[in-house]
Amino acid sequence: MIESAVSVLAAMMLGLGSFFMISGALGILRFPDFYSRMHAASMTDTLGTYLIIGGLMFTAGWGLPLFKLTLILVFIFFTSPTAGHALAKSAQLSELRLGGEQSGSAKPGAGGVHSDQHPDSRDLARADRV
Amino acid sequence: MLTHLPILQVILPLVAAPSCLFLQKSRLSWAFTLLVSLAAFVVSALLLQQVMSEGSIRYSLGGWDAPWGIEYRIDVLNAWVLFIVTGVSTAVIAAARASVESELGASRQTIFYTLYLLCFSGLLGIVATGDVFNVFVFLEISSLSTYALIAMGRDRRALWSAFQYLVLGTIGATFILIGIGFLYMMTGTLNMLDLAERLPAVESSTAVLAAFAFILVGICLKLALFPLHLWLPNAYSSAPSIVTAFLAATATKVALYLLVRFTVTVFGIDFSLSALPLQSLFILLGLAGVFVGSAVAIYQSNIKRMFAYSSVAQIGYMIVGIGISTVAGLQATLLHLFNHALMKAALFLALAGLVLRAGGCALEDFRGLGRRMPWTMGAIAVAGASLVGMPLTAGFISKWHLIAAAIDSGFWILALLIVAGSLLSAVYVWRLIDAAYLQGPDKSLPEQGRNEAPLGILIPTWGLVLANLYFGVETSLPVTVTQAASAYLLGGAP
Amino acid sequence: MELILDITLLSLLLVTAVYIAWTRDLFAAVMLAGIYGLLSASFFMSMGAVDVAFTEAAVGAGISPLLMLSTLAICGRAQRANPQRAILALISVTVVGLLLISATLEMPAFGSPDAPAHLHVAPRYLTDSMREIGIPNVVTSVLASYRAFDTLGEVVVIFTAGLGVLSLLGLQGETLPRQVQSPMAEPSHLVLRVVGKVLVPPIMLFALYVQFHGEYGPGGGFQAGVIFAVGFILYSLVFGLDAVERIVNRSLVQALAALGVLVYGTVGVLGIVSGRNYLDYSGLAGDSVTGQHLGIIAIELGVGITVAAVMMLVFFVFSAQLVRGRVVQHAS
Amino acid sequence: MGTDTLLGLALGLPILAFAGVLFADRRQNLREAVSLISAGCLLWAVSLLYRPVLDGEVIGLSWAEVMPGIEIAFRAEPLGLLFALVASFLWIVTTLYAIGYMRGHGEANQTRFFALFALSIASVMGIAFAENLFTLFVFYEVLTLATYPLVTHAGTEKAKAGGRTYLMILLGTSVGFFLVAIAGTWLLAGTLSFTRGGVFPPETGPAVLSLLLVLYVFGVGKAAIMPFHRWLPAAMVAPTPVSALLHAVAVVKAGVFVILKVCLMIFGLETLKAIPATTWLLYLAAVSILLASLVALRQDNLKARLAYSTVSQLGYITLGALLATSAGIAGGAMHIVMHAFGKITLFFCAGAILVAAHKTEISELDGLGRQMPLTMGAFFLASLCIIGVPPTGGTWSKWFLLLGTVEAEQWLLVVLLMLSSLLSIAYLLPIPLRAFFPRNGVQATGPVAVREAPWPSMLAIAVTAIGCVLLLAYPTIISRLIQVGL
Amino acid sequence: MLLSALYNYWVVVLLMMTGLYMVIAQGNLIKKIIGLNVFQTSVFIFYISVGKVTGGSAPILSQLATVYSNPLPHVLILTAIVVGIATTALALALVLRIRQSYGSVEEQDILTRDSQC
Amino acid sequence: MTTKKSVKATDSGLRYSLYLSLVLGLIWLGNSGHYSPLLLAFGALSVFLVVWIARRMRVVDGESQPFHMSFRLLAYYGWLFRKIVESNIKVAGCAWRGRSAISPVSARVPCALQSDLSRVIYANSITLTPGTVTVSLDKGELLVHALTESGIAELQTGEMEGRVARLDQ
Amino acid sequence: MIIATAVALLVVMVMALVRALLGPTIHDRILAVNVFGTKTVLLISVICFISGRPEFIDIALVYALINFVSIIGVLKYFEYQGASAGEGASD
Repeated sequence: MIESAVSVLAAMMLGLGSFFMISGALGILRFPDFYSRMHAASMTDTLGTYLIIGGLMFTAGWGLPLFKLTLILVFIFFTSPTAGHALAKSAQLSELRLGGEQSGSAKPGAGGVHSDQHPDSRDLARADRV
Repeated sequence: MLTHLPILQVILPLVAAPSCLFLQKSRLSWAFTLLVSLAAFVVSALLLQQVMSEGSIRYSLGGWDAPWGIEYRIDVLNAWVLFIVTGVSTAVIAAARASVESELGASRQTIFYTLYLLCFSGLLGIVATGDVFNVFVFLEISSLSTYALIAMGRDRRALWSAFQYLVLGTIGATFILIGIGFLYMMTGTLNMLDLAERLPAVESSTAVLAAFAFILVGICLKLALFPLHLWLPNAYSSAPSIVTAFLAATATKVALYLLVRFTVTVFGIDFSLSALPLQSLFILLGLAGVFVGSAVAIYQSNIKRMFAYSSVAQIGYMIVGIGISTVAGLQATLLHLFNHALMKAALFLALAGLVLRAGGCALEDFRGLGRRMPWTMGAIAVAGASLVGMPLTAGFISKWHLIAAAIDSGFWILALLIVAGSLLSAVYVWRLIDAAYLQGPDKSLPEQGRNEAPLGILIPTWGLVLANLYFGVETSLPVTVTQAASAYLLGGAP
Repeated sequence: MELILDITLLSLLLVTAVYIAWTRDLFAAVMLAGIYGLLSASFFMSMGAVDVAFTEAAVGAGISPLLMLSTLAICGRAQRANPQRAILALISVTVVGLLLISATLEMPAFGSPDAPAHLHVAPRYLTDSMREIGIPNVVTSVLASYRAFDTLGEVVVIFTAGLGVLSLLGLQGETLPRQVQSPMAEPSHLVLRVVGKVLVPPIMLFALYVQFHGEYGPGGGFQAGVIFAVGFILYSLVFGLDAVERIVNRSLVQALAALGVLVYGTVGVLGIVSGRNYLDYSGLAGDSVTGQHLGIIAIELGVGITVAAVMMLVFFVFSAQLVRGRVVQHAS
Repeated sequence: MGTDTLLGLALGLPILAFAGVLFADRRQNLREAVSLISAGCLLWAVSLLYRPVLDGEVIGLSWAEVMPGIEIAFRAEPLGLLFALVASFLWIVTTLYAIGYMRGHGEANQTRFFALFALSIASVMGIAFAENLFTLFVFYEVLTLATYPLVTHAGTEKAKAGGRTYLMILLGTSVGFFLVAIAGTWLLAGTLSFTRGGVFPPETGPAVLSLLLVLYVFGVGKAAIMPFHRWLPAAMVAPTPVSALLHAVAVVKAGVFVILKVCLMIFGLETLKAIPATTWLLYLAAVSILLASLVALRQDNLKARLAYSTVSQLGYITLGALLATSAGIAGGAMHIVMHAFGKITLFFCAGAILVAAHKTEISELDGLGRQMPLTMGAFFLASLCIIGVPPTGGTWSKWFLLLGTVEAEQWLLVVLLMLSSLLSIAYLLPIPLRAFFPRNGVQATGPVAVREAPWPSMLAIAVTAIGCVLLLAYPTIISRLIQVGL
Repeated sequence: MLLSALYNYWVVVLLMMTGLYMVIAQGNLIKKIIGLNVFQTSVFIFYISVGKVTGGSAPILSQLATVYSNPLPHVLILTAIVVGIATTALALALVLRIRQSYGSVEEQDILTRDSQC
Repeated sequence: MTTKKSVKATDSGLRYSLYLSLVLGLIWLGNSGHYSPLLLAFGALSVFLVVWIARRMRVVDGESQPFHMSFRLLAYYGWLFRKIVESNIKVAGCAWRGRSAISPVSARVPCALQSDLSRVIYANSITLTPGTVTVSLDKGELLVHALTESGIAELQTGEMEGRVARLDQ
Repeated sequence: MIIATAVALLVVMVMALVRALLGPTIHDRILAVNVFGTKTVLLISVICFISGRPEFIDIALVYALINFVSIIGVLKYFEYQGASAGEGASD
């Protein structure tokens, strides 16, 4: 009886995890500029991952794999925000300047991000001219 | 101790390499390398003697017997090539100190000798092993250390030629890996003898044919056979002279050994001949190599590059020997393997002495060399005569056997072409002798006195030159060994 | 199920490879090379080749993109447009391809248990290795005992590569510009520094765990060495090259690299001393199984030390080039 | 003294001379003394061998065994001895002449000349006494290399070009054809040693044999057969003693000697007859005689004319060898000796004219007879010897050659021989006649001071001229040797 | 069905062709090295798919599984990966040195600068 | 770096290394399924080695082993997890509704936290909640980019900052 | 159900790959690689469970570790490069 409950819970968590995963991936594809895509990506990293690993934990039951899964969970819990932060910082430093330079007040609108203008190709063009 | 000879042969330099890294002083590392090389030479001599008396030796590593563990099989062919590689290495290293010091500066000496030992053990590993994948691993060891050694050359062209050699060498090695993969897939084993037994059963499938083609192309890339030789002249002309001396005399020889080992022992001579038109292919490519190599060599101004092209030509001869694919033909190749190693080592060592004194080895440096460096120029003249194949030198013996083999199997035109090739080599050797002896030193250069190469280089060079002459007259050792080897490989004699 | 996984992974691999060939932006190529490594590692995983997946992940997705990136940092990202000799390349490549495809037609079907490969040498490893060597991980037992000489060759290859890189880049004047702090150390990288400090010890412990559990699960000397080096690399990324140089200076790393190979070599020689052939561990201890056990642990240690040392050496030499490149920029 | 030690002495002496000359180096008299004494001893040693060889005693020496069945070994046999006798005798004469010439002409680096001269004599001895083809080939190559610096003695650009053609043709043909032929013989016959009556097993196909014969004839570049004769006029650039060495003593003689030995001792007369290629080569030799004589006719330079005359005379000897009759071989061998004495005298006279009168073109020689009566007289005698007319020994060889052609029923060849003798008269005799009786009546009035070359050269010229005449009277010394040799 | 039986090998062949094309056609040295990597990885994939037995789990003996796939290709590939990374490291070091001394990593520039001096 | 923090590090250096070796031992035991004496010895050896290297790297200090606040930290993480689930659902909604639903905005949020550790925890937890990302961390403030204005507004209430501050006492 | 998650993971990986291939700016590509990395971690764990050998999840941990370090390495490249300096160094 308990196993069936646990396995149903695990199946549900896996399903939910996959749903979040796919929505996050969808977000990455559909969002207009880099920073919004980052949000979608961090979403898949957080809830999507935790749900799937939680589901796996339940299917694995007590034992060695459980500990290893928790280790992975803790590791991802620590590293994904840092990676996200570092990525955003380096984007900020290089070409995708954020409009947030002005005073602390939250400025509505799309901010100074010049998003859609394919800086990558411009970047390459400059490189070729060299 | 005698039972462990085969593995000692490879392990000695292999373990010596990392320990050489600990000796920081350059003179010490040179002495250490010389000692190790000498020990390896003694071991190979003992091994050759043991194999000649008792037949082939089997040594299973790690105690696991043949197809499961890795096995060392030393038969006459292995022992002979080991003997050549270790002998040449001892001579080259004996002459290395002064030349390496002047060309590489003080700081990189220890690393140079360590890399040299690695290359040396890599080559020995390829020759001694009886396991196909082990060949690939040691092939990589020797190639990687060769790329690093070439890249230590003085001018920037060394870097570019090292990179080209790396790309081509890696493609060659990966082709060999693909071939080994196919063989494993079709037979399930990696041991050479085991393969030889199990291949005839699956011989008809195209997979084995593809394996054969891939391994052949891979080895020919390493061998610098005619169409795939583009990396050799750059690599040999820009590398430090001592490296060129060592590589010219051994690296291509080991690749040739591999070719013989795969076509004869692993695939069996009859399969090799029927699968691809090997006989005509090798003879054609060999001759093309001879003529193109010699023709281009004639117009080179840098003498190292000239002798590099001449190496391409001489490899062409060996390939023709295999192309004839009779016992006499194979024996001619194995003989030329030995004689060519002697000649080229002597020539490049003499060039090392010249580069040390004159700073470069262009044709102008040779003007009036007969007076300035009589001993070095003498060595070049005699080794050049041997290269051309004048009687009473080692070169003549291998030319003689090659012609005899060609005539024996009825290819009269081939004999004439071989001789024409050696005439071409006479032309570019004559350019040197003409410049050195017959043209008076051009007046513009200040009249330098006699500044001969240091004794350290002269003694090994002249040692090799005398060996050239000795084996030109007293040929019992090479002839008997190569006779036994080719009879064993082709004739099926025990 | 395995089939779908297998086919999708391979198709993804193919798409990535083609795009790498096509793109002109080198940075994108390196990024995709990283993805290519990850994909091939997961393919190995689905094929059941656990150790290989481990290694490919550590190397294909970890070390080689890092090295390529530091080369890119110095050599610039643009690639000239016109691939010369394109037609020649296409022809020769298609010829080789056709030869191969014609060869695949007669290959034993993928995964068929009665293919010759599985019938001749391999069954003995699977059946007898537990009795003869006594460790569950058959790959490690083959790697470390049956074909121990191959692994010795492997270690020496790594050692050669390390020396080659050292001889090329390592000897250009040892004076590292001390005053240049790694840009990461500025206050704005607080998050990275703190998390780095938290993560480095567990990574190194995990490396040692992998080292010593090579017999029971996936892992072994090589993978452990790479992870250990990754720990140090993370530290050098976060705290700067000279911070790392203070902890383990270059001559120590060189010595360690040589030491690993010597450990491996001497374990082999012990085989001879104990009256058996080279690299035969059964003589090392009372009965042969514990002897094998000891031998395998010892050589795995040797492999681990050398690989860690060489990976660190290579990375430090490359980032020293980067730092020197940057100093030159500032100066010019 | 044992005959083997004599043979060893005969081979060792020239090498000792080579070392001695190098050692003497700057000191002129010592150097010349050393070469003269060693030449004398060599002649003495070789003549001591004459008696035992005549009695058919087997004298052999073996140095080193290079490969199973191939060794460096020597054996004194009649034909070889004949060639050695001629070479050693003429060595003394040429050294004598060279001393006079070098002093008179003040040539540079004479040490190199004398040393290399001794070395070429050593290689000639090696060729003469070689027991097998391999040893012969080794010394054949040493001879080429030793004579090359002599050809480019002058060091001018023209000398270098001449030297280059000399080397290219000789090395090319020797390595190109001769070596292949030797390898072929070794494979077919199993041995390379010279054996009476031929080495080849009876069942070898005629096609292979004719291929081998062609390879041999073209391989021996030194015999200057038509397509490969260009090195001889090119080598004419060298100073006269060198030309004498080349044309009369060593190089050319070695060439035809090898042809003779190959035809006699490798193929054997019977097999030679059976080979289809023999007739073709016979006609080639004949053509080469005729063509060379025609070209010689048109040469104005004295030494060029002598060079082409040598080419044609060599044609005679090759013809004799290829006739495959005992008379032909005998005629060929005899002609080696006659031609040696005749041609060497002509070259000495040419040298003397150059030294004394500084003239090289034949047109300038009108009326020289009065100034240089002795030289011109010797020239006249020597030309008779070359032509093969009674007062000189040449008659014997031409006579035997004629006998040989008749015996071989080659009637066309008989006519050709007659024609070429006429031609040789045409290009040789006018020179001395016009010297004594100038054509356009330019009578030198009054007594003209007799200016001859320095006395050593004149002595040499006299000796060789008398030699030509003596050979007519005492041919038996040579003919008995040849009888034993056949 | 045929597709599943040989799909692995065809992908290996295609990858090999892409890798080889990159090495030969692309002028940029770093691109050549990436091409070399792709080429070598395709050989690894070939070896592993040779070793795979359908239904066989990883060659680590345990009670859970009975059929194992062939361990030998795994060992070979472990060594081959090491060789691959060693070659790449050395090649990259060479590229750096070439960049320093030639000033460019494009094959054309290097050849022209070589021929000039 | 504030001086106060460095004083605390030296006197209790030993305490932190003990805490670190405890954590590492736990990881080792948890991971390795085989508890043979040999492996345990190796475990102890490697834990000791790693701690020694960590001390040489000066990585063992208050920041890396926040054991003084570990219990409160767990409670905070519980609360944070709830926040994550909330914002995840919001962002998922935006993702499905597509481009129209989002209004990306960036702003500078003041942050009064003193110790580095708390500022790092605060920055990470902002990034963890998917709607908001900490772009850069300066002396007194944080540059944050949010998918929707509501994200920024919620941050500015300072609720999360308060909770992190409580951790630090 | 695990198989469904595996398929979902594959789909997500494909989408991440598409973003990596299209990605206009470099940072999009890095983001895609990061997402790809974490999804591979999950995929590996799922594969372990499907093939019934759960003790291999160490590899998933290594993946996460390697992914993190390579992202940091890439960003370090940008630190040294900086948008402008990158091209400057390349001529």
